[in-house]
Amino acid sequence: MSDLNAQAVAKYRTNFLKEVEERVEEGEWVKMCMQCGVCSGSCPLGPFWAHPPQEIFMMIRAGRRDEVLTSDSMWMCTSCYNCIVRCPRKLPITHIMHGLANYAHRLGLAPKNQPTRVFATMFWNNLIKTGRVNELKLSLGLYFKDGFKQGIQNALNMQKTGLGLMKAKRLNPFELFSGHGCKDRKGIAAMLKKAREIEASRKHFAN
Amino acid sequence: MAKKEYAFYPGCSSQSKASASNYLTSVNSMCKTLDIKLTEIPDWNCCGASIGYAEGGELPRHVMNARNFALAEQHLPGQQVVATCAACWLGARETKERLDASAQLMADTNEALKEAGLHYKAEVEIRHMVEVLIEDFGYDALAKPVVKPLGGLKIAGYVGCQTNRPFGIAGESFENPMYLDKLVETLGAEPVANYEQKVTCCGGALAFSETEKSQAQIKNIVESAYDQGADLIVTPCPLCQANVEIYQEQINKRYGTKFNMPVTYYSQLMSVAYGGSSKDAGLDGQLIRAPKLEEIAKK
Amino acid sequence: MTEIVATNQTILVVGGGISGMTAALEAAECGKQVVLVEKEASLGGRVSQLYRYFPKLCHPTCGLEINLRRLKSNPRIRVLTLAEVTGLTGKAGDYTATVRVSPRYVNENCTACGACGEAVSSEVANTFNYSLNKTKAAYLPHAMAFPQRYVLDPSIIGTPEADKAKAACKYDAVDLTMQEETLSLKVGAVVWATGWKPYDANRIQPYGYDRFANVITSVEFERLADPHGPTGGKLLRPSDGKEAKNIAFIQCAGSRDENHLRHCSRICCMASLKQTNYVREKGGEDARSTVYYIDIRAIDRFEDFYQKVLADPQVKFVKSKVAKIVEDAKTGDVVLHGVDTEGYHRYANAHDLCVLAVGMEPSVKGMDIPAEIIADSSGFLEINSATAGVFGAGCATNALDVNRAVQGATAAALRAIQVVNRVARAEG
Amino acid sequence: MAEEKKVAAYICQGCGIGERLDTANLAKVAQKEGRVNLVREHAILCNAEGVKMIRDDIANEGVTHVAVVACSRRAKTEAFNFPEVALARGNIREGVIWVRPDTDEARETTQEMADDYVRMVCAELKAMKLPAGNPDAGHSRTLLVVGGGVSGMTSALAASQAGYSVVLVEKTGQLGGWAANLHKRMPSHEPFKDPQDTGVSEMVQAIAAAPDIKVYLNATVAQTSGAPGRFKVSIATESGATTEEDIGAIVQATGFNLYDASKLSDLGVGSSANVVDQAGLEKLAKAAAAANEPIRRPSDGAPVKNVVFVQCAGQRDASGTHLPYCSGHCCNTSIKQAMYFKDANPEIDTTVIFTDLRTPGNGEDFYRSAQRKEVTFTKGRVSRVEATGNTCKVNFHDLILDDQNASIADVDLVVLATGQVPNSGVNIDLPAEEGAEEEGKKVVSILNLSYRQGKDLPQLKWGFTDSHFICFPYETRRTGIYACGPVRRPMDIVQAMEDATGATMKAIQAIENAALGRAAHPRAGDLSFPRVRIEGCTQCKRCTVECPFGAIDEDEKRYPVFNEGRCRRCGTCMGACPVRVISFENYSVDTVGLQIKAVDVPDEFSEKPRILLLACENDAYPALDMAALNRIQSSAFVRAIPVRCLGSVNTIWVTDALNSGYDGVMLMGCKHGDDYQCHFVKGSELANYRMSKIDDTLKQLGLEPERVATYEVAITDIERVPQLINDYAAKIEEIGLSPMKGF
Repeated sequence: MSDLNAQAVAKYRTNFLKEVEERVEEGEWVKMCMQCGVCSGSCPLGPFWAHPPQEIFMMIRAGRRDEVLTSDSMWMCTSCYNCIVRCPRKLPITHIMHGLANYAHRLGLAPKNQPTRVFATMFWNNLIKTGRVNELKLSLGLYFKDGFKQGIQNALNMQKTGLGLMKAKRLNPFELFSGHGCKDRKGIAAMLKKAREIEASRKHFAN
Repeated sequence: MAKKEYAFYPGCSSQSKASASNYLTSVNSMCKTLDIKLTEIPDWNCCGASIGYAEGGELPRHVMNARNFALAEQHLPGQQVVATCAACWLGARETKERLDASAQLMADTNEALKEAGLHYKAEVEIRHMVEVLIEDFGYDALAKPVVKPLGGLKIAGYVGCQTNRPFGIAGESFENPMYLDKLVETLGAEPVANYEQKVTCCGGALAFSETEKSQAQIKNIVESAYDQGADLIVTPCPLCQANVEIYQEQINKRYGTKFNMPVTYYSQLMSVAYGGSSKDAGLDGQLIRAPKLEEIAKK
Repeated sequence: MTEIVATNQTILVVGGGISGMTAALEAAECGKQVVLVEKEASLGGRVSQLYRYFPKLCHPTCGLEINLRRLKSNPRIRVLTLAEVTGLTGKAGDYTATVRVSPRYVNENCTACGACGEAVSSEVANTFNYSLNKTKAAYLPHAMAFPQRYVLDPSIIGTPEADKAKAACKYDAVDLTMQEETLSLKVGAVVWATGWKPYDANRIQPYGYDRFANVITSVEFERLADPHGPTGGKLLRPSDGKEAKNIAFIQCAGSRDENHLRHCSRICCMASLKQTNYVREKGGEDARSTVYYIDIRAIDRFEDFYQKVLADPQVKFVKSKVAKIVEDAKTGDVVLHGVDTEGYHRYANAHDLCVLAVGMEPSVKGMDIPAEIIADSSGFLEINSATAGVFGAGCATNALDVNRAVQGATAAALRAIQVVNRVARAEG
Repeated sequence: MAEEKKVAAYICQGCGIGERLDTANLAKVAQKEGRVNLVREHAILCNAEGVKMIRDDIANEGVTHVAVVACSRRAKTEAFNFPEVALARGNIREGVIWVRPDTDEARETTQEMADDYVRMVCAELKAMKLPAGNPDAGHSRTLLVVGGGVSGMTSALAASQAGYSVVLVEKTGQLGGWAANLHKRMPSHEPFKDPQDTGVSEMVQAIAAAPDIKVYLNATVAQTSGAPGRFKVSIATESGATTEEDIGAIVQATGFNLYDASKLSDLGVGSSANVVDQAGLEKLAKAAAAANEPIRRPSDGAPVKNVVFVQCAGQRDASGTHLPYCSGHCCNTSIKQAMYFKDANPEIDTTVIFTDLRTPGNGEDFYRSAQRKEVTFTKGRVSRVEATGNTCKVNFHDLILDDQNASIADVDLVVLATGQVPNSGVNIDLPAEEGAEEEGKKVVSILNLSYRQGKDLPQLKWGFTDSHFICFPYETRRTGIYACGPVRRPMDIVQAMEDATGATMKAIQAIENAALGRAAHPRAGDLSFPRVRIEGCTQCKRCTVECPFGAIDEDEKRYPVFNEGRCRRCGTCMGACPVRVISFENYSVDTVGLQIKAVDVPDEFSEKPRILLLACENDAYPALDMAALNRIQSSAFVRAIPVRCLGSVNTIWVTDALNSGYDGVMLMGCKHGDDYQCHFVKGSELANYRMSKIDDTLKQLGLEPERVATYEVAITDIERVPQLINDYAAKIEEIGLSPMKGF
């Protein structure tokens, strides 16, 4: 169990709802759900959720901490915002799902090789390096996430597309070496470091 | 009409040689005709996109966006920030609304921004290019410069998610937004009447991680455009454009379909209708070429 | 010019639905002078547009008949139709009400013989049937209309059609020179019973009421079931006139929803349960109803009605707020998508017809009402304005079933009587 | 009114009557056969000129009885409104020309129809008198309120504010009822966020301050006799002494009792002291508030940290063990009670376990407010509550997570939302001994009515004394006595106050009506009342038994004693009376009987049958009218007579009709059974029963049973009613004309 997780368990014991309210983005909304299920029905990847949003809200209230945090359900969110605009209680469901994913990821409870988790991590790390996304590195990274051999395979699958994009000047091979980026990378790094610290203190991630 | 000036936030994908570089090309050509001056926010950074949450978390995401706001306030005072990318617009607007709603968050954000020597005064307005076109110009004004009406083209207006929900374009419905169709009409083309996949999600960022699931979605989007006899699909969102265009090849492999449906940006249609060449409209940037559109451009 | 005798011991009742009629009748049968103002061309209000009541499944027109008989035999009530109260000034026991009366173009000579209706050819939307069909532009609002007097639709005034109507009338009842009048009444107390309107279903976008012919509202469904309705009482769906045998009911269509109406409209669950009986009554053994709900609110005595429907094998219940409706372009059927939250079962169910149990919105909402009248943020009137002599009644005060609306109206009549009796005592 | 009777008939030629009928002949019929003193025709009788003509005759010619031969009695009532004379309507528009084709072959039968209706209206008028009003009026203007809870206090205050004096009887030692035991009540106004004060003490003070409200505490109603306007009520006080009060009308606000929680052992009642009902929690909350302390669990007084609310405890029970109904307020009440804890200390865990959360109207805001305060709502069914030392374990089926074995442990307090049981006294519809013995407990009467038909108000369902009618919640079966509050149907305080005000309105109205000898709803304002030729009475008691409103008692000689104040003028007694000694001035065995006889019955060779249709004036007759409005045709052989209620149909009418050669008799009345539509309760049912008995008579006459037929008809049956008529006419042709003609 990660220290962060151990610390969380110690801090909140049985009160998972409280934990979610304090630590998860928009978590204070969870209690407002009235179990109508419109979110679950509205989700484009709905069929692939082991636990749809409204059920997750109920599980949180019922204190089913591990089931929720180790679930890959919220990783299915495509950020389409259908649930948000239809929710009769105006819960920011998309953000709560993002928040839960982020929290589970942070506690190290999220499924290890959950592809979206892997990609999202890559994406963020990619963008903070220069302040902007380096699409080539990102896609290559993605191909090779499951090891070199699979990577070549993936790359070959997309080869035609890749070449097409280059021909269309929508993919730049030289991004591998230079590519776009912000000038004030130092400032950005410092700013983000600070932001993480503040967030940790606000959400009681006392270390 | 007097020149309109905006602080421009192109976003990562709309840089030269990036996946939506043709979007940028066409936007520039469109703006030239409409006499819009876009000034790039100096040293702007990524918005975090819809997938930034998992590793980035809450405050860092907001801080990234706030940095752009601060830069805009500093270098382009008084100008509204205009994004062409749906995700950039959404991410930025989300940040703005959350900061406006929470003094705490605002303070924390500025505390972090200080590290980069910046301060956000909460003065910027965040808008999508489509808003600018519809609200600051209006369909009639957009029709005036049309020199090559797109007659004979049947176009499926694929609105997708992020210009539509949760904020959407003022006065539009989440389930059946009409602005793309109206725009298509304005340019002399025929909009697909009941394009039922109009607001279906293309999978967004999950197109990379949950390929199969996303491609099932994309298949419906393209299929329904074919069913309605569309010549091409038009979209306001770079990610939609990329997903729906790029994956047709794989979908064909996976499902044995024969998709070859061009997917363009509204700005490309406008550029052509306003007399731009295929090159001005970035049509050479299409993975799946749009012959009918190129023909009109040649005229 | 309309002549009305009214004093500061007169009670003004605004709204001629069942609540307003009740308040007026109870006060008048207690010996009070009453002026009853109705904005439509005839009395009866929304209940007269219902086919049956829950839980007895009896007919609202039965009660309307009794109330009309009470009214006809009571000289103390003055009825003004096509009239709206536009202003109210003064204080309890001494109000002046301004009433705008729109022209009917037909006077009291009318015998309801129907000649004018036969004479004109142009048609207008039949609002009594929620515009599901059309009626002649010279029409009797409905079979039990009181006053039993025809109306000329303003759209034909100044056209040859109007002249045809006039020419056809032997009783010189058609008066094309009628003008809008504004009356000023002195009254002691006011009962405000302007009722409710169905929530605008167009605004519930995921259900496509504005896009799909076979998505209708619960009030429209009542008209389909009613023998006086556009289909003569058959459940024929709008798209192709096919008899609907497999019908979906969506609860909380607009109610309990912060995007629409915050409140629960109270009656919709019972209304849909009642309407499943129509489906069985009209469609027989192979007719099916499916109710999509969040909570079934069959409150107090109505529980057994719910239990009866629950036991009906032809009725299915799904605990789910439907996410969206898609139309099957080929068949015209509507496909409901969502998740049954009891155990998480995903569904995509096709139905012949979908009925939206639309919520109750107070009629005063968005209307400009006299400042005297206090409404809460949902538009419902505060039941008892402490010092004032203006009292809400019926669905203008809350989302109520008929029984409770009538109770409230009876109570409002007494509150008004308290005021005018004070006046009477003061004046000795 | 003029001494000698002068009858005038006015025949209208408007609405096509003039074109379709020979009105001169109608006039002749009225003159020659109807023997009226004055006949006039008019082109448009209902217009100003026509009406003036009639008024002038009344003024100048001394006309006392007016026959308007024109449209239906339901039409043009404003025009044909002559309160100073006896008025009857001959319906030759809706009744004749609108239901007949305008063809040459139809002309003769249509004219015969109209002629008959002229004969009938003249005959009716002959037997009619303008009601003089009830000499037996009562003049007490005092309201009796039984029950001093919120409902009763509301009623008393409302009446006194309207200027009526009140006698308030409360069986306990103080006013306030259940509400007085509440810590707080649910909000009644925006923003519907927090519990509010009950306001009971303010009401108690207001009552004390009202000079015209006389309060009897520790008192009960020992006997109630008389009628509206002249009730004699003896009130038994603690001392044993009884005092008499003259009362005009009565409001019964006797509220409810708690459901016996000891029947809920599955839910831990009995096995744990920490399981209470909602009332129990109010007591704890009140005590805690008084001591300014947290709410403590009964077992050991430890502060409650974890509380579970179980909704529908012993309610909504289809199995028949517990209450079948929902008490309506309990969801909001549990929400309110959960807030007692949350408002005091947000750290306390509060869970509400429900199957359907029922917070109608703005209750939805209250529900949201509770969620905001972090009350947890769980959709589930509680199976068992186990006592675990000083805590409990609540086992339930979580319906959302589909978990059969869900449970909440370490619960300090379990609150059961049990239901309201109406405190409505004796169920007079049960046989006496059963009525007296309900669950072993002696059922005590509340009103102790000295009515022949029982001591208390009739009950609708499950002991609630509600009205049977949706449009008319105060349509009581005991005129002048109105129930309100939870005795009527389960309800919360807001509704009870509204209901009490409404009931008070009706009671005051009853007082006003009684003073003028006027009938109450549904025949409001009717001045007629039953008169009996007592010397003809055979003491058969049918009238006293069958009166739906308990209006008729019996004197020591077992003769009927009519209490007009209680009477609703339905005529059920008139229909019941085998010797026909009961009648109304404007509605009697003769007013209808003479009409039947007046009809010209052609001989058996004419091939023109005659069918009598007796139609209930509330549903069947309007349906006939509306069918006519839609120009739906029906048989020319039918002669329709509207009746107040099928219950008023005396079998003599039917036998007379058959004797005088009618070929068939149709009776159309309202639906009967559980969901009966008859506003006089049993009218159509009684008619059905009486007609079943008539079969023997038919046999004696050697007639087929089909010659008399009764139908249940709804006001919406505009297509069906003409169909029934035509089918019946066909049936008569099939079985042939009556052999009784020409005797």
